[in-house]
Amino acid sequence: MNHATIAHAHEGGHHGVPHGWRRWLFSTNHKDIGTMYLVVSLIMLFLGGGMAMLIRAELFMPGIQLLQPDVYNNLVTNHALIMVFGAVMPAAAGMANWMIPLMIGAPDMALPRMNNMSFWFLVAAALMLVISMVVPFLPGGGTPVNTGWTLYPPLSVQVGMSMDFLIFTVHLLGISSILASINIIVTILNCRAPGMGLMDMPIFCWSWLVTAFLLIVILPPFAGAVTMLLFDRHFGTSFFNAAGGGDPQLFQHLFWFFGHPEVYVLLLPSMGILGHIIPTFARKPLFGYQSTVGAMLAVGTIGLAVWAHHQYTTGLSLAAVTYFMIGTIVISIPVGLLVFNYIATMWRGAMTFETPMLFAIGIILMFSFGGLTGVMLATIPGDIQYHDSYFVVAHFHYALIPGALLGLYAGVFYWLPKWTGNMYDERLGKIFFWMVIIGFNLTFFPQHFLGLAGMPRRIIDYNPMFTEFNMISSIGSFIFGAAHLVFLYVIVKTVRGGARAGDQVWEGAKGLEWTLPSPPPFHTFTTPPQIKLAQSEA
Amino acid sequence: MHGGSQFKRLMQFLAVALFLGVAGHVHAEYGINFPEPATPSARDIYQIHMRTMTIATVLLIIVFAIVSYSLYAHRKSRGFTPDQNFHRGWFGRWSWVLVPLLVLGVDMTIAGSAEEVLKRLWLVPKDKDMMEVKITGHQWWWEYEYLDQGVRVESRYVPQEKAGSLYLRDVDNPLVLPINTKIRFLNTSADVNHSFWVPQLGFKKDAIAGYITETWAVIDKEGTYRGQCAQLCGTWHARMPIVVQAVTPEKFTAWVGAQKTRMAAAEAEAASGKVWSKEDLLEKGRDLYNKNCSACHQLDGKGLPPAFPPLMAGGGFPAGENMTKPLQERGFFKDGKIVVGPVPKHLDIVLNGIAGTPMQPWNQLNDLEIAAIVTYERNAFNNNTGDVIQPADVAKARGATAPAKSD
Amino acid sequence: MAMTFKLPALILAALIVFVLAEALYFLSKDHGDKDKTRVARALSVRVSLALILFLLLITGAFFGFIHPHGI
Amino acid sequence: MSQTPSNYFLPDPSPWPIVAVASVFSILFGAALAVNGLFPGGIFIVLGFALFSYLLFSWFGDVVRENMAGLYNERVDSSFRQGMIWFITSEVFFFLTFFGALWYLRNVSADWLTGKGYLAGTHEVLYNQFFSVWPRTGPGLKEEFTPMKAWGVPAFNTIVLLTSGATITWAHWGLKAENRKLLIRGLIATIFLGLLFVTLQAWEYQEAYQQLNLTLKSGVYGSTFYILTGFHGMHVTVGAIMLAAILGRSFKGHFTPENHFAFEAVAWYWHFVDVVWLGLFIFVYML
Repeated sequence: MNHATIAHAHEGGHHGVPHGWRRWLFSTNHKDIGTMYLVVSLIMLFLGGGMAMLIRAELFMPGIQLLQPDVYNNLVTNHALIMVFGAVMPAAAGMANWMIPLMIGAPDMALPRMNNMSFWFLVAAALMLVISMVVPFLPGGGTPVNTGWTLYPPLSVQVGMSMDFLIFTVHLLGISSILASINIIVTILNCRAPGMGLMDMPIFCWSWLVTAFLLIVILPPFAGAVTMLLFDRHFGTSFFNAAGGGDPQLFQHLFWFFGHPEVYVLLLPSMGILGHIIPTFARKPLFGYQSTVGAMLAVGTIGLAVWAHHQYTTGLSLAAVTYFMIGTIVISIPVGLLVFNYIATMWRGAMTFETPMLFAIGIILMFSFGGLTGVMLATIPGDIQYHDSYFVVAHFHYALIPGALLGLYAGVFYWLPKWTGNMYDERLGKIFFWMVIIGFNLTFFPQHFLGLAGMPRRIIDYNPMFTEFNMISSIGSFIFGAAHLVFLYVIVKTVRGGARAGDQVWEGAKGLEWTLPSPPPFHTFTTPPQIKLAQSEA
Repeated sequence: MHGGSQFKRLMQFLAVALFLGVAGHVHAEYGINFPEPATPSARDIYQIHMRTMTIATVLLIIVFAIVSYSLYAHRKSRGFTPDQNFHRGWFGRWSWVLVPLLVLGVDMTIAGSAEEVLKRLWLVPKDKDMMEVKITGHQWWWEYEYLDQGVRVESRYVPQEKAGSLYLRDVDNPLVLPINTKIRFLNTSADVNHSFWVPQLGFKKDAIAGYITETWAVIDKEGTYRGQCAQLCGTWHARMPIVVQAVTPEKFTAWVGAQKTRMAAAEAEAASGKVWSKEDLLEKGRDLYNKNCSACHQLDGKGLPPAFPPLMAGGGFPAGENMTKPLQERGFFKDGKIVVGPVPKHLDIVLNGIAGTPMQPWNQLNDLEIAAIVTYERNAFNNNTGDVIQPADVAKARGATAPAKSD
Repeated sequence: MAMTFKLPALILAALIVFVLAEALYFLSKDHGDKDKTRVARALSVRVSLALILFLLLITGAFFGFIHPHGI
Repeated sequence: MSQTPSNYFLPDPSPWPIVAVASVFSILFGAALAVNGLFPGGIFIVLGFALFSYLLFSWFGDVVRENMAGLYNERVDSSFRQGMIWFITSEVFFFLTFFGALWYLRNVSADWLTGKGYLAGTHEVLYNQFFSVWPRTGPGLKEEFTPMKAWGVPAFNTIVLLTSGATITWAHWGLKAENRKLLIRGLIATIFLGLLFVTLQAWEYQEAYQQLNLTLKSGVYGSTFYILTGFHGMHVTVGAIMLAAILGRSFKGHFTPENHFAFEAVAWYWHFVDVVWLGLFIFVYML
């Protein structure tokens, strides 16, 4: 797609680089904002990961050893929220900020001040979330949010005032993500270098275009739902209260109208990253560029219409569940096509196995597994058994850790030399990779068996018959957790120094971003590069 | 639990698991697949589960095989030169049609096989002679009402000391059901959402506050089937086990008879007009309070603010106005603290609950039980009012305030 | 509600939304070009249509085709 | 207008975004305290709004200055315009959420409560005395209320908003025809009608609470009525404030037939709010 030649690339800028704290707080530079996003998401990753470690430590043995039940439930809730909104989405947004302008030859994001605002809204949301976690420990603070990230009423109506802080956290996150999405869409549609059509765009930009559109559509219903929840809690309305003619299921519909596409919001950017890594290390172009774009669009659109497969057991009619079952299973078509295209890109390439490529291969294999258990879950008779059991926990971690998180790790290793100008330590990168793969599979594979044997999810205490698998799972999770110390070390080490990286960091990499120095200057492409597509591609 | 022995078991288990291989057959002791089904629907589900799992495994093996071959063969270190025109060949041009068609075929196979079973599971037969059981989820116990037999059972978890290895899998009163009988289950909840799940029976339905969700089953094997609440329902979600005891219809009839005798005796005792001593009421009241009320208001009466107020006079209750105002109106809340209000209001709260708060009506308890609970609450936790409430007082209060019972 | 009344009302409502969306599209395309008045024109159309719809509703209620609640 | 620059305009570091975040955070933090009856909540809310208004002046002031200095080229202009489209898309889905909730409560859950549809058992077992036609509360509420009549204030309000749509269109044509007098008169009339609408709405709420016993606590009818009209009223208020800002700029002669994105954006927004009201009038008041 991108045999682009650059006729005219002019570096340097009209203003100098700002210094001191103002550079970061008041930033209007996509690279600085991207860096801030990435740093915040790394902090959140450790916070959410620490919670996961506590959860697994508690579940290591039957009985209640470490945590109060409500604190445990709160950790379950916040682990999900922090990982989804604090770690994965900001990391993806950070990479979008860094890479999209470089990839499409734009001088910056289309609306730089708004870009800064969406970042700081994220920080404000994180602060609000921390407040909601701390409040229950203060005198008169009430119960912690013990509802799980789904925040289902009536349970969420019972919760203490920390729920109100969480509701406003959702509002702040909503504002942040919507503004960021607007910015990304406008940048992609309006700021491409002359000569770059939509179908010449790098696949990462396409994945974010679909993602951003999804976010704009799904976040308002979520914000609306929690607003109604706030009214039910404090102003006596009856949206989710049968006594007043409302229905708790309404919240579930609104939540999952957001919650299901959100899964694709997490997945797509990482899939976009793979669309760069695999061609680079296979040294041949992406197989089926058009169908990959089509698949992403299809995932986005179909994904908007299948939300209620999370509610098979709540009392939907036969017609409704049949529709949602078929719709959900149909999603496997574009997702399958996506995975197929990536495998076909590797096929007959000349592969080398640097850390990003190792991650890409691991992702394809493990994500396929998570996708296939997804088809099992979509088939309703089976789902009646799997629903709300550990099988579901295993499934979505198999979908989201490879599909979203590991894709971002791959992106970090792929682009870190470009961002910092230094090569990372390949040996440490590989150690990290293998620790992640072993830890991850050890953690979540046994959970399938737990679910099938009848262990419900979100319980703090369990019967001794579930002990063995839980122990294995906990040990795996500790390995998985420890791996991240290596990750942190690699990143810090790379930022501080290392072998110099050239413009073209990877032998097989294609695209505008690799024509720039590593690290790129503060302002890039202030005069847009002229793109001429190689004749054979047209 | 002793860490050492647990670890030993784990090591033994790891050895066994390695030996068997992970994707092996159902292994009773370690449970890596569904437990043995006990109803036709659970068997149908089991079959569909095995079929989709087989398809998934085959697909996964194919993907692994292709990727593995590629990883081996198409490496730069083996000197393989990339095929730059691979994506332009006929395969590259048509794969976007071929792959989706292939996946669609697999999808339709899976969905098609599920369709018929789905219909059977979803459409509850409308037979007139079906047995009906109403299941109500409470925080954190189950209530079973046999609508045709007029029997009511409360089912609570058994603490670890008594339950032993069945901890969190055992209850005080199981749900007794006859085999070979079509049973309709009417699920609902008194407070937050719960979900009734016994894997071997092959159904799971959320119990939604204020709504009835229906399911049905025919159990065809005698036995004891265990499950748990599957929908996060707050603090003690983990402590809502379910035990279903499937017995022959004859045994079931006998069991119903015994339950009726028990209930009638309790009813007669409550209605006998007997005047109870304070000590007796307090003793009964403590048991009943611990069983019915302590989940929310706690054993020591300190409550769990802001959802559940303390019952202890002088206890602080930091909560929103929606919680404190109804209490204030009834005389139980003053200057930010809980006070012991008037007896009639106390009875009113227990009998009718407080709309808009988690406090539910407890009018399913009989007069004696309520009298005992209220007496206990007014004297325990250093409340020491000295009040004694007799069943007759409760009967009067019930007549005065209770709305016409709808069922 | 009589179908003869409902259908035009629905068509009108759909038209209004369409014209409004069209105005938004023109808004992003025309860049406030002096000679291009497509935005203002579309918005004028939308006001007129809304007026017609409202009149339709009033007549509908007057002749008893629709029965607003609470009367 | 000065000559169009060839480079895409990149603003210098700006303090306003983070101030905006701080002010919104303050408002929401205060709100979380206030709904729980904690005293400092109100202070945070007031502080937040004060900071927010200050910030609006400063930020938009910067934007206006940059615009008047001719720093924006066509592409920057496009970015603003496209950004607005996507913002409006999110607004549309916000309104659709509340309309969707209304639809669901009136049809799906209403069926179940009254014995139709898949969860008909709900009616048989729990509420066999509950029958209902919209507008209604639910099976557990006993208080009666009178629903809002469509042909009183609401119909008049519809006329008010429709007229305001016409006046903003006059202003629009006035701008295009370089008729500043018409522009300013049209804007003033629109703002006046907008304020009239909000005032009438407030009066209607008061009526509902005092005369009709129609409150937030009146079951699903009250809930959906207030959330939809309230959310819309909020938008009208914001729209009127933006119109006022535009009026101020018109007095200063900022707008030319070529350069008036701010005007067109606000005008379009006003039309959007008006169309939403038509939907409200039909689905909330009439049907």
